[in-house]
Amino acid sequence: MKIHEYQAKLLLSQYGIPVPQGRVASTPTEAKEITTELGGKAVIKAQIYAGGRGKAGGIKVASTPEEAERAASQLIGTRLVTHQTSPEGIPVTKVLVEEACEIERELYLSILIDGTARLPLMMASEAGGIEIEEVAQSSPGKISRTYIELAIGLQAYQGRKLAYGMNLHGKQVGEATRLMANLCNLFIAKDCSLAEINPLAITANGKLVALDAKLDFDNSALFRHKDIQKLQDEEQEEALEVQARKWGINNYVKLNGNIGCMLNGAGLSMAANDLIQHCGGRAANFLDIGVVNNTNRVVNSFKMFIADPRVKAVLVNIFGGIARADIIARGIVEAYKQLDIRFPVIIRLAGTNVEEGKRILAESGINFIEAKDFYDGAYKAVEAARDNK
Amino acid sequence: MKIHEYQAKLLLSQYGIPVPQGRVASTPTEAKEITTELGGKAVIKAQIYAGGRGKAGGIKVASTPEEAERAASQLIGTRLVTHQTSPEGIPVTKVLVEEACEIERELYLSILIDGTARLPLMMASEAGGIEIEEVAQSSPGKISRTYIELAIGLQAYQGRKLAYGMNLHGKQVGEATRLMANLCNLFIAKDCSLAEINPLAITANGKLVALDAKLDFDNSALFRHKDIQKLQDEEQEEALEVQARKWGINNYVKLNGNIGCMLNGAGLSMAANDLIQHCGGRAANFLDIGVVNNTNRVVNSFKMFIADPRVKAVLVNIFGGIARADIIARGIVEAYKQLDIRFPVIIRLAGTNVEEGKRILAESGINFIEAKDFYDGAYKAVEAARDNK
Amino acid sequence: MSILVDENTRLLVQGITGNEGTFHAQRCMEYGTNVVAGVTPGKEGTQHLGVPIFNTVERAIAETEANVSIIFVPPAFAADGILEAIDAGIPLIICITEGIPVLDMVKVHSYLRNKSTRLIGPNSPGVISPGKCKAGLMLGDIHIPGNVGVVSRSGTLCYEVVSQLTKLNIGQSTCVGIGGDALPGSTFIDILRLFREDKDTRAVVLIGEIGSTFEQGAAEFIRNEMAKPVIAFIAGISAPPGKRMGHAGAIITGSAGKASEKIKALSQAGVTIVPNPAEIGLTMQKNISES
Amino acid sequence: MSILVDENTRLLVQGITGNEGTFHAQRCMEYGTNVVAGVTPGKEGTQHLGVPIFNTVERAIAETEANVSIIFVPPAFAADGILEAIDAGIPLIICITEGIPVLDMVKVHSYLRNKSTRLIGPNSPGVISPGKCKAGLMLGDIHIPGNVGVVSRSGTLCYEVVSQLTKLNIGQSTCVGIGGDALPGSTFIDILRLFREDKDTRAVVLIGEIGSTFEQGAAEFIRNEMAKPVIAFIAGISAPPGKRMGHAGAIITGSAGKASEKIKALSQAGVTIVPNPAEIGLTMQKNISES
Repeated sequence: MKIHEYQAKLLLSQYGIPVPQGRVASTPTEAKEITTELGGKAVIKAQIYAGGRGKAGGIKVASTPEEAERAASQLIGTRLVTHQTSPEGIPVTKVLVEEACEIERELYLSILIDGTARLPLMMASEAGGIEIEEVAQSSPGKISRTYIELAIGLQAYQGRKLAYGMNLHGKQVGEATRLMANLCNLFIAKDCSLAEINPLAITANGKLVALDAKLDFDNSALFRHKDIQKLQDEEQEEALEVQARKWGINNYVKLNGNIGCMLNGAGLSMAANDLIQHCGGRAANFLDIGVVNNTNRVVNSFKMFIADPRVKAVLVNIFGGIARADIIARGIVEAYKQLDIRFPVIIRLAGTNVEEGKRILAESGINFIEAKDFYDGAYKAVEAARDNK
Repeated sequence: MKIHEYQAKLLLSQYGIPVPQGRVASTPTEAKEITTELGGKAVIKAQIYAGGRGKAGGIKVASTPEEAERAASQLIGTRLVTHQTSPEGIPVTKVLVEEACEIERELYLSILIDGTARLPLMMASEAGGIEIEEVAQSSPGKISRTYIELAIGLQAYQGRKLAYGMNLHGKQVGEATRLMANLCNLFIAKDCSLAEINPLAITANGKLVALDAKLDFDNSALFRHKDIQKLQDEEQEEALEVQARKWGINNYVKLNGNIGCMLNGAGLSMAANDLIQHCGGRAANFLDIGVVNNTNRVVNSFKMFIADPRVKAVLVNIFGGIARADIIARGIVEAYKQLDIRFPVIIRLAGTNVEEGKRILAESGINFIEAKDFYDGAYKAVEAARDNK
Repeated sequence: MSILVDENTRLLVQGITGNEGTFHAQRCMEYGTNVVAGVTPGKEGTQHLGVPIFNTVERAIAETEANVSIIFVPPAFAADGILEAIDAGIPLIICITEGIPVLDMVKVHSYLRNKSTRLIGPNSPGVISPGKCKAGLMLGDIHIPGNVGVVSRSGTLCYEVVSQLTKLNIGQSTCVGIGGDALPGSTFIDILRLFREDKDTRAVVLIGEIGSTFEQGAAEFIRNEMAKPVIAFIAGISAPPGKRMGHAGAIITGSAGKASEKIKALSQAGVTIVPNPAEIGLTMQKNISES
Repeated sequence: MSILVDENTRLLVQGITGNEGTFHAQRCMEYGTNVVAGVTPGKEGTQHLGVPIFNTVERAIAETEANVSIIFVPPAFAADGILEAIDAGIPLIICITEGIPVLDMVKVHSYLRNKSTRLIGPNSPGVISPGKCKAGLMLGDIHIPGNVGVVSRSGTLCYEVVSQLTKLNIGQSTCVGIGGDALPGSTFIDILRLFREDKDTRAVVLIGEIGSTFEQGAAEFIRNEMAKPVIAFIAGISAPPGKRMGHAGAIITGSAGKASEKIKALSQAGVTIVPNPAEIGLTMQKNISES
C-alpha cells in the first residue's frame, strides 16, 4: 500500500527523522496561509501516488504567499501525468507546502526486503536526487549496502559504514547513523515494504533532512496497522481496482484488452493472460478470485465485468484446489439471475468438485460457451471478443 | 542493582502486567489512609532488599484502617531480620499497602540470562509461592523453560507452552501469554538481570495478578537507564559498601574478618582471601581496586579501612596489568600523608611498573611491611592482625 | 522413490479444526495419506476427523511420531505456527497459509538458518507423491504415479500442467508447490537438488513466473549440477511492467524479474522452454520420447 | 607452535587512540607484536603510534591484512565494535573491555553463532605466546617461552600463576585469559581443545573461580577428550554464598557455582587440584618432573 509524501514525512518525523517544515493544503488559500507561516517562501508539491513530479511540473517554487496560492491553484483539481502514471494521469487534490531549504548535497537512503538474503537491506548512496536504478546501472560502486539482522538490529558500525559510503564527515556521521536507526525502527514497526528517502539532503548549515520520502507498506501486515490503513487515498488508484477491493476481490489489476478474466491463482491467471495474448487477444484485467467460500465474490466479479465498458467477452478458467468448482458454478448461475449479462461467457472448470460444478451449469439453463481445456477456453474467448465488436 | 517490590510493581504495571491495587506508605498514617481508599482492608508489606519477609513477620494483614496503621507502625522504623539478611537485619522505612486478593492458585514466572545458552531464559511453574530452588530440587518436572531468541522475540507458542505447563486453561492461556510477552519486553527494555513474579496468582475470579515481584538490573547497563538508577535505596545496603561506591570503589564486599584487603582483579582478590583463610586469618572485605589512573582511589581505599573498626591489619597485593604498580605506590604514600594510619600495612607489588613502585615506597620513608611474594603477603598479614589484637 | 512425502509420511495438521484445515485434511486422508495428529491450542484431548488433537506441536510429535507438518493456520498466526514446528524439530513443514506478513517470514528465516527443518511455502499448494501421499490442496485424481517431477511457484498452474501430463499418461514422481511468496522456505534449487538425487525422477517440469530471481538461480544450478532434462514455462510474459499481479512474488523488480530474462537464463542453461502454457504436457511427451 | 597468537599475528587495535588503547598497544609493540592498524571512527588517514588509523574494521583489514583484533572500546560501544569485527570476517577477536551490558553480549553471541570468528573475552586480559606475540595487558617480561599452557578466567591471578611458573623456570606455550564475564566468547573447553592440538603444549594450568558452570564443562571435556595433564586452582573457596565478588561471573548461582563443586568435578576428571594459590607453580613443577 502506498501513501502520500506528506503522510510519509509525518511518520518519519514521529520516528525522529528531520523533515522540512511545512503542512499539507487542500485549497490555494490554505497554501497561501502556510506559506505566510513559513516566512513568505515555499515549495509547493503536488501529492500523488507516483514519482516523476518534478519534470511533470508538479513541484513549484513560490517566493511570496500569493505565488504559492497561484501555484496551488494550478495543481489542485488537475490530473498530473508523469512517466510513472497512465496517460490519463492521477488527480491532485492536495499539495504539500514546505519551507524552501538551501541544499548542499543530495544523498540517497532506503530500506527494502532482500528476497535472496531474506533480510531487510539498507542502501545508501552519495548520488541522491535521481532514480537509484540509474545509479545502480551507471556507478554501482556508489551504492553501499548493509543487511539488518533481526537479532542485533541496525548497529552503529553499519550506520557509520553507510555514512562514510555517502562521503559524510565529522558530526554528520553520528547524525546519519541515528537517522538510519530511526528509519530502521519505522520500517520494522510499521511493516514497510519500502522506506526511501531520496533525496536525503545536506542543508547549507550542514544538517541532514529528508527532502522527499516514499513509504510503501506490506499489504499482508496491514491488519495490525489500523493507523496506516486509514491513510489510504483511493482517489489515487484505478477506479476499477478500488471497486474490486470493495467487492472483496483483492487481486484485480486493470489491463489494456477487452476480455474479462475470472481465474484462480496468480500463476494460472498470468498464464491465461499469456495464452490469450498467444491466441491474438488481450485481457481486460487480471483477476485472481482467490479462495471462495460462497457465491458472492463470483457474482461481484461479474459486476466488475459489467462495470468495465471495454469487456466484450468473459473467460472463466478455474482449476479447483482451495477454490471449489461447484461454488464457482453456483456463483455464475447466481450472477446470471441477478445481473443483465450481455457478453459471451466462456467457462472452463477443472479440479475440486468439478463434476458437481458442471452439473450445476448444465442444469441451470444459462447461456454459456463450454471450453474443454485451458487452450480451448482462451481460444474461444479471443474468438468471441472479436465477434462481439 | 536491586529495587523495592513497590517499585518493581510500578514498572510491571507500566508494561501492562496486572498488579494488586495499592501504594507505598512512609508513615502509619499514610498506611491508614491508603487502606481506607482500598475499602478498609489491606495487606501491609515491609519494603526491604531481601526475601523471606513473610516468615519474619514483615507481611501483615489488616481488616480495618486502624489495624493497618498499627501494622505499619510495627514495621516502619524497625530492622527486619530474615534468613536472607545479615543478623542485624535491614531497616524498614516504607511499607506497601495493597488490596487483599482472594487467591485460587500460586504460580511462578521468571526471566534471567542463561550463561550456557547465552540467551534469556523464561521459566514458569505451577508451583509458585515458594522458593523456586526448592521446586527445582524436589520436582524439576514442574518447571517449564523456554529460551528467548533475539531474532524472533518471545513467540506466542512459547507462551502457550509455558501456560499449559502451569496448568492453565481457556482464556487464562492467552492472558498468561500476553503477560509473558510484556515481562519479556520489560526485561529487555530495562536490561534486567532477573525479573521474577512469585507468586503469580490466579485470583478467585480467574484473573492473573503479580502478587510479589522482584526485578534486578544489570549494573553494567545502568548508564543507559537513568530512571532505574534513581530507584536505588542506599539505606538497604551495607553502609560500608555504599561508602565504598561513593569513593569510587565499585567492587567492595564486606566480609567477616579483620584483615583489610586492597587487591586488583576479581580472581586474584578472591585467591588472596582464600590464601588468608588458608593461613588461618579472615579478610574483612573483598576489594578489587580495578583500573586506577590516579592515586585517589588508593587513598579512598585506606579511608575505607579506617572507617571499618574491625580492621587490624591491611594487605595490599597488586599484580599490575591495567593497574600500574607505580600509581598504587604513589597512592599509598599519599594515604600515609593524608590519613592517620595506625594498623600495620603489608605490601606486595608486582607487574607493570613494579620497579618504579618499589622505589617510590622505599624512598617515601613510610612504615610498611614488604612482602616478597603472594604467600608471604597473606602470611604476614595474618600474623600482623593477630599481633595487633 | 519420490521426494519429501511418501508412504512413510506421518502427517500432522496445524490448524486442523478450521474450515480449510478440516476440508483438506479430509481430502488428504481420502487419498490415503496417513494423517496422525492435529494441533489446535486449547483442544487437546479431543478428536477431529478421527485423529487426536494436541495443544502443541511438541506434544503431537511426542505422542504420534509425526514427521511432516502441514499448516493451515490463519496468516496473523502462521509464522508462530511455523516457528513452533521448527522448534519442535519436525523435519518437514509445508505451509499452505497465504498472506503472511513479510517481516514475519524474515523472522522465520532468521530462526530457520541453523536448523535442519525444511520449509515448503508459505502460500504453497502442497506436495504430492502420486499413489503414496498427498499433503496439499491439489486434487488427488488428476495425478498418476510416474517419473516426471514437477516444481512450481503457482498452485493452480501446477494443477493445469499435471492434468496435461496425466492426460498424456505421463506420471509424476512428486509435484511440489514452492509457493508464490517473496520469501519462500524452499526455492527451485532446493527441490531440483532433491529431484536430482531421486531415482524415480527422470525429467522435471519447472513452472516459474515473473518477479524475483529464483528462476535465474535454478538456471545456474541446472547448468552446473543437474544432468536430468528440465522443461520450463514462465508465466507473465504478457504482464505489463510494474503492475502487481496477485502476490508479492509477482512484482517485476528490475529487469531480472521479467519473464524474458528468466527465459533467457533457463534457455542458456539447456532448459527446454515452452512458450505456450497449453503445450507443457506435449513438450514433455516429445522430450521423453526423444531421450 | 602455540595457540591463537604467534609470529604471524597481524594485530589490529580497535580503540587505539584512547588512553588504554594507546598505553597497551605501545607495550605490545615493545614486546615485538606486529601491530598493523588501528580503528577509530573519524580518524582515517592519520597515524597513531606509527600505524595507520581507519574508520572501519573492514577498511583496516582490506588495507593491512590484519588477522587478529584487540578491542579497547569503552563498554557502551564495545559490543558494536565486536559485531563490526565479526562482520568484517576477522578470524580472532580479543576483547579487553570490561563492563559490557549482558544483553549486548547476548546480541553478540546470537550473531556469532553462524560465524567462523573466535571471540576471547570480553573482560579478558588478553593472550600471550611468550617470545612470539603479546596481545593483551599482561606484563611481557614475567613470561618465558615453554611448554605449559595457561588458561584463566581472571587476569591478575593468571599473572600471579605465570610469575610462579617463570620463577621455577617453567616456560609457557600460550597464556589465555578468557575473561571473567558471565557470557565469555570462549570457554575453558574451547581453549583446552586448542591446547590439546598444540604440539608445544605438554601440560595445562586451568585457573577457575566461583560462579557459572564453565569448570564443570572443562571437567567433562578433560575426562573424555584430553590426555595432557591439567592442574587447576579454583578461586573463591573462602567466599560466602550469595555475595557478589567483583564481577558477574562470580555470583554464586546454585550449588554448581560453588568452589567445592567445581573442585569435585575437576578432581573426578583426573585434574590435579592445587588448594593453595601460592603453590600452583610448585605443583606444576612436581607434575612435570613426575611425568
